Amino acid sequence: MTQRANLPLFDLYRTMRRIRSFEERVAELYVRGLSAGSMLHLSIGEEAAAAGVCAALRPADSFTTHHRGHGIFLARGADPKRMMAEIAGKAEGYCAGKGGSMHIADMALGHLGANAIVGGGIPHVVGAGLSYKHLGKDAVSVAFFGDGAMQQGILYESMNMAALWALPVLFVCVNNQYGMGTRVDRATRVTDFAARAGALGLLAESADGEDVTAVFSAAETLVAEARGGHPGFLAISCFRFFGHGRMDKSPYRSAEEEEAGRKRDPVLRARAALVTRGESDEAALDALDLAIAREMDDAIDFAAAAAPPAFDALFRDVFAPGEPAPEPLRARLDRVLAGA
Amino acid sequence: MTQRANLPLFDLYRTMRRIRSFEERVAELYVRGLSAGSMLHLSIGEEAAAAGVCAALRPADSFTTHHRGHGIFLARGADPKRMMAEIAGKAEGYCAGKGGSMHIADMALGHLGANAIVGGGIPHVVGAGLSYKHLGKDAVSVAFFGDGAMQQGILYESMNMAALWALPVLFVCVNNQYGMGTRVDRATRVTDFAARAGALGLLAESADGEDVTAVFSAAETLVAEARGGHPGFLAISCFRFFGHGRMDKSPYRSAEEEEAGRKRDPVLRARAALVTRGESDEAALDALDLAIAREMDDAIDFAAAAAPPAFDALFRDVFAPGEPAPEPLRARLDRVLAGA
Amino acid sequence: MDSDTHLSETTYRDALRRALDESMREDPRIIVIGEEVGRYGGAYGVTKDLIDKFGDARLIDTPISEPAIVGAAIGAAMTGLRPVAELMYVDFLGLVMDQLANQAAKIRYMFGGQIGVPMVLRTQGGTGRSAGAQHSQSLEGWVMHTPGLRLAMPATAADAYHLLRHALTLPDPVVFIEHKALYARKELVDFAAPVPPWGQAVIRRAGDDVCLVAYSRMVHVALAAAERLAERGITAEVIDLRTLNPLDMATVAASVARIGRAVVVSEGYLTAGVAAELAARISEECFDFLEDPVIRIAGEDVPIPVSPALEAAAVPDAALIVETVARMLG
Amino acid sequence: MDSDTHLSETTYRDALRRALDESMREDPRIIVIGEEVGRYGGAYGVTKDLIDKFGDARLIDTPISEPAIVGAAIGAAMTGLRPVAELMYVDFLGLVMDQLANQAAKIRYMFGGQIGVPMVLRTQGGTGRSAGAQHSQSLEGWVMHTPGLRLAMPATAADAYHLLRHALTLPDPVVFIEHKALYARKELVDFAAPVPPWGQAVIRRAGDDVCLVAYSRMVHVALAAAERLAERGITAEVIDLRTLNPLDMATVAASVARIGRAVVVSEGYLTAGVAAELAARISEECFDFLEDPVIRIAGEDVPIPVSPALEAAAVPDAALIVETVARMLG
Ligand SMILES: Cc1ncc(C[n+]2csc(CCOP(=O)(O)OP(=O)(O)O)c2C)c(N)n1
Ligand SMILES: Cc1ncc(C[n+]2csc(CCOP(=O)(O)OP(=O)(O)O)c2C)c(N)n1
Ligand SMILES: [Mg+2]
Ligand SMILES: [Mg+2]
Repeated sequence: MTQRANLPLFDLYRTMRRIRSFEERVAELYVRGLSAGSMLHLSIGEEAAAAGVCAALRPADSFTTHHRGHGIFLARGADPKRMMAEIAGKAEGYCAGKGGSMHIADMALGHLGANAIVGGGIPHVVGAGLSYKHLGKDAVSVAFFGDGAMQQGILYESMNMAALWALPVLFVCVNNQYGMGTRVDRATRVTDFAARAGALGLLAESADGEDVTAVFSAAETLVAEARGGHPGFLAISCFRFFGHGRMDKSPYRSAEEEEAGRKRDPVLRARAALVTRGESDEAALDALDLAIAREMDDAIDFAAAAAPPAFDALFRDVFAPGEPAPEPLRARLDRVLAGA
Repeated sequence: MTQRANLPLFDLYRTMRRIRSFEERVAELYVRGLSAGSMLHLSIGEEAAAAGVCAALRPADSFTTHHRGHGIFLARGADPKRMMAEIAGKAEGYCAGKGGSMHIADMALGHLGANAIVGGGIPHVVGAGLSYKHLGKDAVSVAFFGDGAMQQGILYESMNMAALWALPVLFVCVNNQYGMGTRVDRATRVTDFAARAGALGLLAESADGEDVTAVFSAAETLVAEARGGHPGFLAISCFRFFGHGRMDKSPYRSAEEEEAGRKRDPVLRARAALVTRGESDEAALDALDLAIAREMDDAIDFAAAAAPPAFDALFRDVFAPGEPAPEPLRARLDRVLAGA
Repeated sequence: MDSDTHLSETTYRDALRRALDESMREDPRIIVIGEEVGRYGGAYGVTKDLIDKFGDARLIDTPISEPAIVGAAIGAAMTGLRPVAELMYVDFLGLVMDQLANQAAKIRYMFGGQIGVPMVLRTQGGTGRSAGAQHSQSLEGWVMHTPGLRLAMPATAADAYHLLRHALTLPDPVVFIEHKALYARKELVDFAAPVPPWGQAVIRRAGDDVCLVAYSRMVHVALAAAERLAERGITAEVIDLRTLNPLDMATVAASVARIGRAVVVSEGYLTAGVAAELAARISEECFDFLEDPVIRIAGEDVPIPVSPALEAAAVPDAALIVETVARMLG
Repeated sequence: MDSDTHLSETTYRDALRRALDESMREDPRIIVIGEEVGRYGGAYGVTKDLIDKFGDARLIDTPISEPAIVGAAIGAAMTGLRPVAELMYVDFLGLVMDQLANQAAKIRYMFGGQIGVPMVLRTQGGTGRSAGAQHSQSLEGWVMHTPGLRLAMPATAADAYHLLRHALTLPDPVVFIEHKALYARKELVDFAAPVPPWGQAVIRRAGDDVCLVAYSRMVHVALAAAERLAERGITAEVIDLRTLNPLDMATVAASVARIGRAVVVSEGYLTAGVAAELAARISEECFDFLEDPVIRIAGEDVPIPVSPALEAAAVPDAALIVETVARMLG
């Protein structure tokens, strides 16, 4: 149906390693008290979903993500410095420090936005798909979300619309087995998510999120189909290595379960495959990992050094520049108290 | 699995005829200017869904309906007088004239309420099911809704919960082929609704809404299963004989389609079967029909003669009796103007 | 409706359609998306026949999926279209407040000003059809309380036209609430007349004894009250706010400061609604000029009953305004 | 927490848990239903360990399906249970306003008084954790604007306990909004002390120069301001409303009438919110006593930014109150 691009595993590995490395630094940022707030959701263990799907996209394509979206955006080509600065709530961040970890966005890279409402960003890709179809633009829009969002009604409404209108849209469920403390089998009786999408008329597949090549290959097919007007759904099974947020020590799951889950490590698996297949060797990979670690250390330094947003940013961007803006409380009080 | 009750077709016919007759009077009420408002949705053509499913219920069971719920409530044993009075917005109506056609309810008959929000009443049966399970009550709760509600997200959330918690709940989709002017195939790509419910872990079936016996039989099985903790879904295919509301002349569908659709008449089909099978004869059925017509004429007279609610009902029942109630505007103005 | 003549007898409904028609002709990015907006022509007939002119790629009939309708409009607005999403009844806001308030209203801000959401959410509200508690509300209060949303509530056919035309050029999300009891209201509209800018209130009737501040259908109720008050020798100024965001307090404050008495009239529930905001602002800005407290006449704090008599009693009418003003001045 | 002693050092969080614990022991119809309320113990730890006492049939972990959670609670309340539905963040109200405002709030009324919906919707809101625009709001304004809903917003551990205990006996739906920044706040609570009835405000500090009217976290901000004002010789009375529905205007009006100056403080967005209602009512009821307009100090009309400095600037603080009062009296 589609033509397999010959994407080297090495590239996918690098993307995944960058994500892993970045997320480790995000944890550090938090521990050092430099993050803006505690709402930090690490995607360690989910790197293959991010790398595999994003590798199947073209520059004109777009996407939305959930609250655990750092990895996806990095896979898309984000600048770790500006990401880290955003997570630290700094003016040099992607969203000028107003969005933070859960609301990173970058229109230049087709990132229509991370969302802190579970399921909140899903319908936006339906609208993007409508645009592309309407404007005759050759682009696909992808919604990334977690297994938890599989129980949000808006997903079904969105999938139904995409199927009905044959939109260039792909729904990607990153099933890391947990929504906060709730294992997926405590959230639903049937965990075969692809069947649900299929019943609505989407092309639906599942992929093993430990195997980045498998993810890439499934995504490539589905993205190509979506581009042709056959919207799809991809469930990627993986494991959330750490707690839901930074303060969650996952007391609701056993040490054995965690150990087994963390064995499903897409980064290590790709690394091992590179060595086994002779596409790289330990020394080269060590060097790569080190270079990435340095890049990410720089990102954290950048974020730490960056300036917070200026006070007047508070009233900016509620509406477009030049449009009537909300009156600051102090200005109102000045008026009222002067009058009284 | 379940034991077939030997419900005579005659009883189902009578129920259906009463619905048909009632709905014809509702139309008359409207034409005579006696209805409260124009929000009247007739269920002519859908009688088998109402009669067949309700015949499978026990007195302790409960249900919610959509905006097109007159027939369902009649099949459950409603008093047509009080229904008609409610539709006319009179004090003697089921809801004291405050609910109207779209909000009829009767706790005594397990009618947890009709709803004017498409999909709005669906999750309530999940809660009822939780209650029954929790309180050890042997009862099933049934949500009735239209094909249009198949695209409302809350349905999927509700079905998922019912399946997950093995609740005594049944979801019944009365698929009359249209949501207002939108034929079901313009609202969704896949019109096999049962598959969706199945993918969520419900026992899912479809039934022909022209054949009341088939509906009853499917409902009986599913109700029994629900009672045993296997929640279900039943899609009943029928045809909305008339417009969406009383002002809608259905310009969006062809005369041929209407003609063909109206041939799928569950009332006439049951009547013919009764005669063919020798379970009744034309004369007896004519007499029955006439008696029903008289009963429904009485209902319309009752409604016409009934008194509207008294003015002070306006402020009653916002909260429970004896609890602080909202202050009427005039009372507030009296205070304020007296003070000033 | 003849788009060549500028002066014509036009209903509120036709004025809205004309606005959509002209804007869609000018701006190919405009799409209309919602339940029954296409073939059916809209539950209240506003989009009637537009599908014949613009086709079903621009008048998009949707499934009954309000959250996704608004969500899809947001995504479309972020990627180059200018969607008009239609919510059949404002009462359904409860289904879409997440997409409206957490998404559409906040996207520009959360994303640091990178992008806006130029969409219009058209809907209609209010009493008048005995449509019951879930189809008769006036929920503009929820919208007005949400930063990031513009809010227009036209009272006249001319405003229905001009405000919608204007809304379709704004860079931010606009909630545009029509009134179900106004659709059939006819009026002589001069489509070429100069238009007050977006966000500017108009004085519909001048007066010296009391200032009645209203919007949407309540403008006509206030005008009727002013007429009756005039018979008693009381002259009421009637201000039509036209938009609630922005809110033109300059016009209101100038009038109230001159007159010294204000009554605000809203069909929405009294408590914590638009009337409260108007009363609070007028009290703040005109404190030294007020001879009486600002009086709020608004919807009773009860669900809207279906019984026609009770429904009418649940919202303000001219008699109550007349009586109240007479007592203020008595 | 030891339920045998009446006087104990208790956090707001523990007080809430104690209320749930005791009420659940007394009333077997009470269930708690929501995301992570069971094994996880609640996102903010309020239901911690309750599942061990009451089991997973009474602490029901749900899928992430807010509309159906509230809808299921409604159905359960109509059929003999007394559900406590938990919404993890008040910001998610946008997802459930249909079930809350069109269903729970209207069922008794629409159905002519046949049945009520005795449920409590527990949730938490407010700033303080840099949680961003979709996790930091104060949306009580939407709730207060909805007829048929009770609304409690405790500021203290004692009130958290008493108001929740009371809410769990009421026949109608109660929205119970906690504040995320108060959970860890400790206080000496006398659990046996006499309790002001539901719907009654309390004067937290007496004063003669200005009346500060607040609720939830803003009570503490107002108290801090009063403390600083006292240093300047200005005595501020601080009223804690405790519930917004019912709203105890008697207490407020008595205080303001005596003092002649009022400042209302709310963390919610300024426009058309709770502060507007309070200002409007006080202006109506105390008009002749007011020496200044009622001053509103509330959340800025902007989405809440994630940057900690900006977040803090988006909502009222004691400094602004002090400064404002000083100017009023200056
Ligand atoms: C509408 C909504 N409900 C609840 C939450 C709180 N919450 C944030 S993340 C989360 C779990 C989401 O699980 P999943 O979708 O599997 O994503 P994951 O965290 O596993 O990546 C929850 C319940 C939220 N942010 N939004
Ligand atoms: C949430 C919501 N959206 C839209 C409407 C307007 N509306 C009322 S009935 C209806 C069609 C419903 O179709 P279906 O569910 O098939 O029921 P039917 O009318 O065919 O019985 C629509 C769109 C509504 N009442 N509620
Ligand atoms: Mg997950
Ligand atoms: Mg239908």
